[in-house]
Amino acid sequence: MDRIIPDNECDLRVNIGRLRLRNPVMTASGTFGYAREFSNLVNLHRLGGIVVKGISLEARPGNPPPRVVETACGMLNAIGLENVGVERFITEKVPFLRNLDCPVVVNILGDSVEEYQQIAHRLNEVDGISALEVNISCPNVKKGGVAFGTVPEMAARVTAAVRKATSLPVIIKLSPNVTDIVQMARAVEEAGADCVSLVNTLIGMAIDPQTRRPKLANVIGGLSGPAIKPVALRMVWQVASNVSIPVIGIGGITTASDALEFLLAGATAIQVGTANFYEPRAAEQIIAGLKNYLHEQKELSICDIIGTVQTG
Amino acid sequence: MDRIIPDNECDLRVNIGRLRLRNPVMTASGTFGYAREFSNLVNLHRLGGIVVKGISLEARPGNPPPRVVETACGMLNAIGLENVGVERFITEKVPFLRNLDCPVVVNILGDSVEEYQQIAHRLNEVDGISALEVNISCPNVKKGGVAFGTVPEMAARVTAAVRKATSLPVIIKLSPNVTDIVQMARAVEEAGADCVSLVNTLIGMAIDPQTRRPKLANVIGGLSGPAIKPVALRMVWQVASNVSIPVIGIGGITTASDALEFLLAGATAIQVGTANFYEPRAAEQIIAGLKNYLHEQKELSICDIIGTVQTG
Amino acid sequence: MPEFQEKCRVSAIEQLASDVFRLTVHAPLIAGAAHPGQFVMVRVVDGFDPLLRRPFSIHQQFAGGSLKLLFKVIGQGTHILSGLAAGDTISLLGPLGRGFDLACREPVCLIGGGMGIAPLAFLAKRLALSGRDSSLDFVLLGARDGDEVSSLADDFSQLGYTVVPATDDGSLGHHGFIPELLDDVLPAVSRVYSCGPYPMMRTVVAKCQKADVVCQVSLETHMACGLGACLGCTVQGNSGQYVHVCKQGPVFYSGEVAWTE
Amino acid sequence: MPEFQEKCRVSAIEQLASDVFRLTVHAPLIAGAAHPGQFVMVRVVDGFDPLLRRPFSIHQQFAGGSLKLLFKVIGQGTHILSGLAAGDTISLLGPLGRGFDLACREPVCLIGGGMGIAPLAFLAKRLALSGRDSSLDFVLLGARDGDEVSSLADDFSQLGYTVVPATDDGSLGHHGFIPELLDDVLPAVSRVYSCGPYPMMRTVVAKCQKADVVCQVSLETHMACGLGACLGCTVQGNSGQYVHVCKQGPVFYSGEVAWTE
Ligand SMILES: Cc1cc2nc3c(=O)[nH]c(=O)nc-3n(C[C@H](O)[C@H](O)[C@H](O)COP(=O)(O)OP(=O)(O)OC[C@H]3O[C@@H](n4cnc5c(N)ncnc54)[C@H](O)[C@@H]3O)c2cc1C
Ligand SMILES: Cc1cc2nc3c(=O)[nH]c(=O)nc-3n(C[C@H](O)[C@H](O)[C@H](O)COP(=O)(O)OP(=O)(O)OC[C@H]3O[C@@H](n4cnc5c(N)ncnc54)[C@H](O)[C@@H]3O)c2cc1C
Ligand SMILES: Cc1cc2nc3c(=O)[nH]c(=O)nc-3n(C[C@H](O)[C@H](O)[C@H](O)COP(=O)(O)O)c2cc1C
Ligand SMILES: Cc1cc2nc3c(=O)[nH]c(=O)nc-3n(C[C@H](O)[C@H](O)[C@H](O)COP(=O)(O)O)c2cc1C
Ligand code: FES
Ligand code: FES
Repeated sequence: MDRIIPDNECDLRVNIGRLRLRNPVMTASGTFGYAREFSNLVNLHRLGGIVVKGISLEARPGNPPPRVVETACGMLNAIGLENVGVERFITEKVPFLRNLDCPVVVNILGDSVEEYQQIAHRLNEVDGISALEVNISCPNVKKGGVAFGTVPEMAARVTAAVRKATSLPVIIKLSPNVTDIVQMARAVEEAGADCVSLVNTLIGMAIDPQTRRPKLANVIGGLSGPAIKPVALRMVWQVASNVSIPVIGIGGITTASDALEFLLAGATAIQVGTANFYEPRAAEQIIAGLKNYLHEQKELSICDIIGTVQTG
Repeated sequence: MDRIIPDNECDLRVNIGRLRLRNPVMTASGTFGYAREFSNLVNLHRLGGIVVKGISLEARPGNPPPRVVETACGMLNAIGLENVGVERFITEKVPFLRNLDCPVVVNILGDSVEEYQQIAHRLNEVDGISALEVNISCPNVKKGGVAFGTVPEMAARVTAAVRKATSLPVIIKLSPNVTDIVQMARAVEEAGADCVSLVNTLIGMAIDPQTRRPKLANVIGGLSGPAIKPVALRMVWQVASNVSIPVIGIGGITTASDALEFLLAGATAIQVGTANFYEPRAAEQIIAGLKNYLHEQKELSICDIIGTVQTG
Repeated sequence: MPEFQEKCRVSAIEQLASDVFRLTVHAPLIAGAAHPGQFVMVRVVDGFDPLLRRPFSIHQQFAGGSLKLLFKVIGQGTHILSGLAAGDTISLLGPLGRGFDLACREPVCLIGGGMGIAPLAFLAKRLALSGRDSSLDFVLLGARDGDEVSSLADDFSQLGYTVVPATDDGSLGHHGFIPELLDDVLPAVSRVYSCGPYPMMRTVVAKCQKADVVCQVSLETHMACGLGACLGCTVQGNSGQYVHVCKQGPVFYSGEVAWTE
Repeated sequence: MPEFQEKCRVSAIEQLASDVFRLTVHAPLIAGAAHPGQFVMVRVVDGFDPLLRRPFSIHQQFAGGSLKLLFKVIGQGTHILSGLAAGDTISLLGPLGRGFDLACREPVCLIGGGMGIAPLAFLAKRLALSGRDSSLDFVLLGARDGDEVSSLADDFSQLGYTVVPATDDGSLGHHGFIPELLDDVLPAVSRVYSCGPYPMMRTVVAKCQKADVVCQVSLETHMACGLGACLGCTVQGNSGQYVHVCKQGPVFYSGEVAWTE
């Protein structure tokens, strides 16, 4: 896995619309902080892209602890979208990010369509940002807390609003907690999304029988990690087979083999999430592993394997 | 865990409507065969209940192999509902089942509302069956293959038809592959279900990068095992908090602690599924563990802990 | 047929080649009931990764209650097994499935390829103990190289069998594949027992059919339960229907299953 | 501040009590950069169950590049760690977080309860090496029983500290809880370093506040990353905001965090 192949031997470059990546391996929002947290452990300049922790218009304190709990081959989190708010993000985090030789994608979130639009607008003027990823798994406060990402019309509305507010490529990040993921993807494609990324976390819960209390203070939380990979891969395959825009695959990816499953299923790029916690070098190892795979399979470019799973 | 406490010290009995169980620990459909398969390894008479492999009107050959693949803390299956059909079930399997000192629940499935109704009707006359569990995760052939369990109206129609065709208690088994599990549960409650059981498997996929083919011949399959427990538990909690009929919890249950999470979340009984494969004594160990828990917690009856999770 | 779940103590582990190991465990209940060709399901960890038990043929069985498993490191499960040490305990389920039919008094030929050799050792011992003249029986063993097969070949020789090894690299015995040796042997035997890679067995079966020699084969498929409950272990039967390897097999008469490309 | 990921060879594992172990690993990069009070994140298996790394204080650090971890078996992760043997390898991430502030020339008191003793050994050694008169410094160690604490207490005594153990069962030293000893000690010290169960530390903090003695505490919370990335490790700060234990801690001045019932 770790054998280094010279970069010129094989071509890992992919394009997400106008966004050019040197390789398809990105890090997922909320699992890589604002990148600086990993700068001692990971060569950030080798990554295909970095998606930073979700940013809202105003700073948010997040949920009370406990916020994380381990589950079988996964974890639940209920961070509650803690973040410094867009203004402090711009002054405190962007200067470091701007100097990276790696595309930076800003993950945004909001309580209302207007909030999404405002934050997209504010970030549009900021130098050093390559794209926006829109987290639509958030509750729509005006609609009684139903998540934007579970109702096609609401997802489309957010997409159109962000699309209008920015000239950056817009990636809509889909929630897996839906009956029909293809319907959601089509809705945001029609509303102007340049790309969809999926999946966000599955909603889950854990209880401590000794205390008879939920293990998370927030009661429910988002399930991530290897446990969800089969569900994520199925959804990526379904979406990639049914939309024309590029798809970014997310969910339990730890190894090059995992990443290849998503690429073969039709993802143009992938994001490494929870794996950053237990294996901080996962993204770098995946990049090396993809090169080895191309080499072994005698393929010249990663683009030649995207979507080539033989389901017939 | 294995210390035996005399049965009279604590009371594990629960009622699922008219169905009386000596303890809340059942085995899940498709993971316990027709019970005989485990008779060498498990004392069947100690179980709370046995749900047999799903039965259809006509025998079904099932899907081509490979049908099972391991995933992180879980497995995917695409058995394709292979079964001997209701007539051979009655002649070949029921005689053994009838002699068990343990309620036997028959899991039924169909391609159309009429098929569900016919099989329910046929089983109604058969001695030795305590209840029907209706698998609505099957595709509705008349509606282009959309699963009955993903559309409230379709689920309600199946429920009402089965309800009409049998005098046995009717348990509707819900699919987790939906946006709003409470809506599904309410729909079948209103249509006359005596109980809901959940969850069935999550739809997933796995690909072999070496062959570039799906690992299952059927491409997609059902994810089960500890990996799905947090999602199943969340859904059971949501449903139990929102319907009046009893709920049976299913999904990744392996230990007494797992079972307790579901009981605390509001399940009146639980089913052990995939765990039967890697730990055939799981159900028996859970029964022993529940007794120990009542003992430690100084509770007299398991009913006193059902639904008592403190979420406030 | 009795089946048991036993927590077994590992009494020894030997490394036969770089990736081939032989594990000895104390499993008196399973050993006491085992028949050649049957298998066990092994739980390799206490946790859930990997989740499922792994199927392994019973390689050897001893009156004292010990069993040996012979295995090659393939993935996570076998890697973990290879790291076991004497004193560790693992959970076994068995004996499972339908084994070889031993009711044959005429000379036989045992054909094993790679880890398919595993069940043949137990079979060879039982056959030899049934009072036959083992020197009339053949054992053809195929392997990558001599390292992998030499000590296994000795086990058969000691029982009096005529052993012919074949290796891919020619480092021991015949340089090439097992089926190439079969034409010479088939006229001298009236039954073949075979276990190994699918292509090898397909050729063996074709040759046996042509020579009108009864052939029993042991098949491998992915298994979740090993007990006939999950219905995951199907292969295509001879007349369109599916058969379940864990219950109707793993040993089949060659005519019971379909042989495809 | 430098952080490293190292594959480390286990050089020894000692069992100090029925469920308390001390692990020695060779981790030259982490050991070279470590400061008392910092911690490491340990990956306990190669697979995914358990998935997350486990946080452990750096218990001892040696110039040769070794580290010791002291731990109690709580659940799956620590159970697996307790089964490690010399020669095994594990992955460590560290040194992480903010450690103790050593800039105090006056007499100090180290207070450890249970496994909270772990980071104090490293702290005690660094303090002692800074040329102070350690006999003026106190070490109060609380434990279930003498078994758990006696060999640990010796480590501190050898450095010249005045060590006072307290045990729940009275089998060694004071019969009762640590804070009961504190009233006598506080007048003689100008700083307290504390690590242990939350209720113990809350009492220690209250007593220090009353006596106007500066107090640093090391906190525990569930952590997914240990790197400041997941935001999972929050505790309530002193003025309504949340603080992150892995980055702003694990060592805090007592006034930086809120102390609740
Ligand atoms: C009846 C039977 C008897 C067997 N006897 C032996 C034996 O004596 N010696 C030996 O070395 N091997 C034997 N095998 C094959 C052995 O089961 C696999 O090599 C082993 O399961 C691989 O596990 P793994 O975790 O190392 O590999 P992985 O590839 O990581 O396993 C992933 C999953 O695939 C399954 N799997 C992978 N390869 C096979 C295979 N060839 N057959 C069935 N399932 C597989 C595993 O059980 C697991 O569920 C036998 C298989 C069967 C069905
Ligand atoms: C900064 C820091 C330093 C620590 N230093 C030590 C030490 O030196 N010696 C020692 O014995 N213990 C120490 N702990 C506690 C130690 O991390 C836990 O005992 C250990 O993680 C339990 O893991 P487990 O798998 O055995 O238990 P499980 O209960 O099975 O673990 C389940 C999950 O909960 C987490 N968890 C459980 N208990 C704790 C806890 N008390 N603190 C944080 N996470 C927990 C685990 O990390 C895991 O994610 C420290 C904790 C922190 C935060
Ligand atoms: C601790 C944590 C925090 C997360 N925060 C965010 C977030 O702020 N915005 C977002 O869109 N996704 C967030 N996610 C979801 C991840 O980006 C990713 O979609 C999900 O974890 C599935 O991928 P994985 O299984 O590889 O972790 C978070 C996930 C975790 C575990
Ligand atoms: C191999 C296999 C076969 C199954 N067959 C059926 C079935 O016939 N009918 C049904 O309703 N559920 C079936 N299920 C679903 C289980 O009953 C259960 O709902 C699911 O596996 C989740 O529980 P678990 O995680 O404990 O396995 C099957 C599951 C498995 C693994
Ligand atoms: S392996 Fe489960 S039925 Fe054969
Ligand atoms: S443990 Fe992840 S931020 Fe502290």
